[in-house]
Amino acid sequence: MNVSEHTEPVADHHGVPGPTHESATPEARLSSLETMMLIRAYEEQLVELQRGGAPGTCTSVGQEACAVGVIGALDERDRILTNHRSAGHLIARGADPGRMMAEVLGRTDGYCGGRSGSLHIASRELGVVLTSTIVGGELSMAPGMALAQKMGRGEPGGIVAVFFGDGAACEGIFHESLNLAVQWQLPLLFVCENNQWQAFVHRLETMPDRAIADWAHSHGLPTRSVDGNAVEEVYAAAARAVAEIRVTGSPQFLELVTYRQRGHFEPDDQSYVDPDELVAWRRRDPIQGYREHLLESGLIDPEGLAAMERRVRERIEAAAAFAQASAWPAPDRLTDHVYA
Amino acid sequence: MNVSEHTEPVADHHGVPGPTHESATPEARLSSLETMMLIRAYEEQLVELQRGGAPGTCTSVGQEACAVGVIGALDERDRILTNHRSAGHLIARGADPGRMMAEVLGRTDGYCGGRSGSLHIASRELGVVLTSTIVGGELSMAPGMALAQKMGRGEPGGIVAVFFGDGAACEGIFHESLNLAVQWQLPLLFVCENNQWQAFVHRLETMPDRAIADWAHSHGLPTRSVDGNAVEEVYAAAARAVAEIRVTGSPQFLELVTYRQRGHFEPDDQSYVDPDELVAWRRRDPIQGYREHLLESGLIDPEGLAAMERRVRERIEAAAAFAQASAWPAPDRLTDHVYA
Amino acid sequence: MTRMTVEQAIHQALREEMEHDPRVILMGEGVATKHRDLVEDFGAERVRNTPLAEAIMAGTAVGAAAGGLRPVVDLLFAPFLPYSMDALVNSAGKLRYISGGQFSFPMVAMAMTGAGWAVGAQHNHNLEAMFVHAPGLKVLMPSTPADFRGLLKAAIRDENPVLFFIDLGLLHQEGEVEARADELIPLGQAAVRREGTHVTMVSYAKTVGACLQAAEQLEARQISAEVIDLRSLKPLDEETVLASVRRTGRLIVVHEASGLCGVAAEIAALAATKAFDALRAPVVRLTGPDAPAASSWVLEQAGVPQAEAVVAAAVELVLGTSEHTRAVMAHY
Amino acid sequence: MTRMTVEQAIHQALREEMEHDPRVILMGEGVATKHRDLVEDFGAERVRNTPLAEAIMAGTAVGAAAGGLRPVVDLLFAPFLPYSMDALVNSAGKLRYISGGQFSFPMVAMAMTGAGWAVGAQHNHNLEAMFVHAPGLKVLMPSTPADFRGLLKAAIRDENPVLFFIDLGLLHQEGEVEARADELIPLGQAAVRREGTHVTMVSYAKTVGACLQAAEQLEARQISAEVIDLRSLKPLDEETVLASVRRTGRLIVVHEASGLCGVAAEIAALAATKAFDALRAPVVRLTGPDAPAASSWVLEQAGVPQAEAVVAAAVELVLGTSEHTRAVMAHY
Ligand SMILES: Cc1ncc(C[n+]2csc(CCOP(=O)(O)OP(=O)(O)O)c2C)c(N)n1
Ligand SMILES: Cc1ncc(C[n+]2csc(CCOP(=O)(O)OP(=O)(O)O)c2C)c(N)n1
Ligand SMILES: [Mg+2]
Ligand SMILES: [Mg+2]
Repeated sequence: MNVSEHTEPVADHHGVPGPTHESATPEARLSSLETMMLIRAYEEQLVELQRGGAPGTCTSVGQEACAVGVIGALDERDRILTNHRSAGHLIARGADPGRMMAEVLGRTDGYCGGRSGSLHIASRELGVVLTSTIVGGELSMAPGMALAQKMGRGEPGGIVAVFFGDGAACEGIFHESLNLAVQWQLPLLFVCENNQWQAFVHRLETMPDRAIADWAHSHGLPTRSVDGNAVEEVYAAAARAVAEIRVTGSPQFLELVTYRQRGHFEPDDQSYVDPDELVAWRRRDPIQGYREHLLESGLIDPEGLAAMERRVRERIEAAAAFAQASAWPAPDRLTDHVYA
Repeated sequence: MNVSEHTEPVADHHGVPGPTHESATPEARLSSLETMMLIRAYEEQLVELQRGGAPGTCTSVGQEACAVGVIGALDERDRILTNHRSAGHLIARGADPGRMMAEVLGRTDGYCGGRSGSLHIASRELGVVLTSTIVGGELSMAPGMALAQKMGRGEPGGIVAVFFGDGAACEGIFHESLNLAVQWQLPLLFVCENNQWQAFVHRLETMPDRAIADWAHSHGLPTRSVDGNAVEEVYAAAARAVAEIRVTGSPQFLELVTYRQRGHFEPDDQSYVDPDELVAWRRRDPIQGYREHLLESGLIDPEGLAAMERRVRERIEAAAAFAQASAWPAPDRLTDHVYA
Repeated sequence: MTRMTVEQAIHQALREEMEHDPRVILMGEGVATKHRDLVEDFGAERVRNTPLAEAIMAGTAVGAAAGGLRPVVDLLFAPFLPYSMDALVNSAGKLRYISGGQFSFPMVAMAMTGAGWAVGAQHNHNLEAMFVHAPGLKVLMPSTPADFRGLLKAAIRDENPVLFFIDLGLLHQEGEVEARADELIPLGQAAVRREGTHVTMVSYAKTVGACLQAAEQLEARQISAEVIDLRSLKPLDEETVLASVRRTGRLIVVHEASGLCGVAAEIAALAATKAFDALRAPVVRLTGPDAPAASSWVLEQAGVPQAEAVVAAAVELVLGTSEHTRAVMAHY
Repeated sequence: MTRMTVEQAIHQALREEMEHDPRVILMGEGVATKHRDLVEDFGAERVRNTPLAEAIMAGTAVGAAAGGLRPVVDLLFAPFLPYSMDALVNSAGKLRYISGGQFSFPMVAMAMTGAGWAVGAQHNHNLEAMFVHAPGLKVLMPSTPADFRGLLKAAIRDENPVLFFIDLGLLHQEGEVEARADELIPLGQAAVRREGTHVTMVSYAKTVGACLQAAEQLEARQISAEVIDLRSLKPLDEETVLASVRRTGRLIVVHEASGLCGVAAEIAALAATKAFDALRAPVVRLTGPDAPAASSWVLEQAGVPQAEAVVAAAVELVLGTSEHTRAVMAHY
């Protein structure tokens, strides 16, 4: 596992959560677990729906700690840019799974009225803005959004967080974006979810092993690599970066080392995946690990966990029902929203 | 002045040539001087012609040592890609100043029959291939050309050298090109002529001071920064890199720290240039410095120098006469060469 | 003759051309994962996964082509082509000309596009017209398995850079394919899919099917429609189009791409400039709307011209105006 | 009224709009060097030199626009736009639609192009039609100082992403400009530069001049030509074009960009689809060749439609065919 040598390394706990950030209250930790479970359940529901003929999606199964940890460190003032694998970011930010599912199914109650589908869901009201499924699209827009924040067009003190994958780091725009953010001193947190895969290609076919942190570091911005499967580690690193960005106004970089447990886009038989690697990472599942940790530490008991699971299941069932009941858009509204 | 810390630093001689590479014979050194003078005279002639109404050009005044040093380290098997500031590379490779000038003037005897003009002169017979004035264009094509070499489509043992500026290093394609060359282990020498300027913007407005070497180094390929105004230092570094690439088949990176003494594109009053910086670098003029060095070391005497100057002047005068006498292309040949 | 899908036809063309010419290489994000049999048979040197970076993928194809290889680069989806645009438009398309003919760029860039996957405008954008407009490139967009195979093979053997667009909606469509490895389809020849006398329908890719369906339905009304499948958008087979229009006097152009400065505009302009005297009625364009593709299945489908609209347009052209046809056509 | 060049008109528009709205910012490689007075008056925060990286320049404009600023990004030369294409086409053009109207992208991307500098195809490529074809964008290409000023101001105030093309050959052209700061020219309105009855000439940018010259020469032959300057290529003022064609019955479309799927194809298609009954003669397209721009002055000029060819086409259209006009037109 990669940990950064560029700034103080954050301890590497291989799936066991690292030191708890002081500000994480018991409630916050329980809520983190429940949110991760909600994300997982939401995406498993999408897989189910896809089997029944709904459009496919890119799930973030295995990466829930990244979303929950980073989003948890942001507040309402902040704006988020994300990519095709965004369900976790949206749900962690408080998005309604029903409206998300409606969007995936192409219905009017979806966040984008069915025009987006699963790959570019954005919600202005939640501050999840400018979602692009063009790999690197989010990186190209992030400095501009951060510039607008800096120039007083957003909430005072707000920063921008941009989520992207290890594949996006291969696109030249990654470097252009980092360089501009550094030159212009923009309040921007780069969050790379290094999930080892770039669609059907393992990242070690596309870049040197330590490339992401090395590349980021070469741009001269504070860079941390942490275990992306340990939600409290992610939270701690993100909270610290966010706090520093608020003070300095300058960009920072966070690499979250994690793993894409399911295929690239449903359905995907993962026949091209090394089964040993997959098994090893499944053993380090972020939800399973955190659940055990909270059980062990006595923050929750098996009954509480069962209740949590029930709540999650009910929310997702309600969401699916809502989405499937939602109306299809009218074909004659096809060209609405092209121009302002 | 930047010298690399990433590989053994090459001593920094501020315009005084560094240690002579063993293989540089007296003839080779005299020839280096004469070629630099020829490049200078050629470009000064273009400035003259421009004043008389000919199209403008990007001169490489101040950067002659880069061209002569690197090209001198290549041989016939190798292929060269370059950019808008390419006169030095072409002349060092043995291009005919008359045909070059004819091209700048848009005449039939130009290397490209007048279709290129000054900015994209290529000469397949000289191995100066794929010149692009799109900043970064040469970087985008270089790995492919090197792949063709590697796969046996060029001369056996041949490598590719690609010349580009510090500005090109800001384009994302710079990183994409380096990463691909590293991943595919391509026989490719990256040569960045860091002349401090990117058209009308000083490079320190666009990147951290040490960015070029740091960025290159982060891609994990051997990287050297040397004084680009010291022809023998450039030659030594290039010769070593070329030799290593021939053995390993893998890419290397050379940063040549130099200065664009004239404007970006003729005419240019350089009103935006810090006069102190300009004066400081003019004092480190590569030709002046090398001329003095060769005089001091007794390799040439003032008479020999005068004869050299005369030869250069005569060649350039003949070139200008040739170019101006060359015919304009016939308008009805406008669409020749669009398709093969 | 063998029956195969478009996807299989593409694969077979790649395999045969790699067999035929050792200079042919295949590269792209995931091509080695997808075409594992080609890696096995031709080696990892010739079938290369690339980093996820379309600009350098395309640029590398350009450089490799100039260096003596014959690369095929799979850029996956057409909306990713903008990242490759500089290499394709400024390098591949121009450097032969700029160099006075010193270099050639025998390469193929492939990309999928079109409705059928319900994933929205960043995977579905029919932007082939942009490349038709760019000098120095050739552009293909076939509709049948046989054409996919024959044209891809010809494209790989062509000395020029070729954009090869794959209509996603056709991938699993089956058809008869000539099995001979030397069976090529020359670039620049349209195919007359159906002969007719009253109206000429010009289309390419998925909407050729809509035209053929429409033509069949029109038969019942005694309207005889000729259906031309352009296949090659550049070079464009002006002669086949013009000859047909001169015979029928009526022209409907149909495609999924949006209309403004699209291929239908070019075909309509062709008729208006070079077959004007033969035209008996206004030219009709049925195209996708001037809007990004929507994800939602119903909206996605609503953006693609369907047989019904083609029928309505043809009826109006041949028999005159009606309220009904106006209503259907207002949609487009 | 004040006399000024196109270059001055652009500068004045930028200055006035920065004055008018503190959200307007200007960015690009060298803009702070070039517009030093704007840096002094509005501060370095609002006038920003960028790194040499067109993709992030354009992307930053897109992000800034969505974030509440009104950026103007100078991308220098049109052939550099391919590097910006993803941000412009996939983000600025589509994300409003994709998001169901949640965002808007009030931004302007400027670029120069066209013959006049003799530096070849990587600085001179009239690719405006590619952006006309792309959904969600607006595209302007004015021809007079007053229009440059008035349209640039309106573009900056528009809620949508606007591509603003500057014909390099016009930069130093002078003209009268209305000095009132609130004088805008609405997007989507063509200008009738000269009224006429026998033939409609539709053009934009540099070649409007060729049409006006031609119209003047034609007067001597008793041919009355109407000259329409599109100015706004998207939205396109169909009504003005169609109304004129319906009156004259004859249409010549002239531009420097190459023809295939260009704006002239669109205008010709418009006439053939919506003014067919009024057309009395074939539509004529006079465009640049389907070739990259050559550097050599003589070839560069030969690639631009000139008044002589317009005259020849008009004479042929109005008076019938002649050997001479055929010879002149064969060129294009
Ligand atoms: C420019 C572009 N190229 C290719 C794709 C197809 N694609 C979608 S996601 C993906 C993999 C991206 O990898 P990464 O950035 O690591 O994100 P991950 O999917 O692993 O979350 C690819 C190749 C795309 N959407 N955009
Ligand atoms: C993609 C692109 N952007 C901008 C330009 C305009 N331009 C030509 S040269 C140049 C400066 C390039 O700087 P650098 O790479 O350092 O090379 P130098 O000119 O200093 O040799 C610029 C901005 C261009 N030709 N291509
Ligand atoms: Mg990944
Ligand atoms: Mg430079």
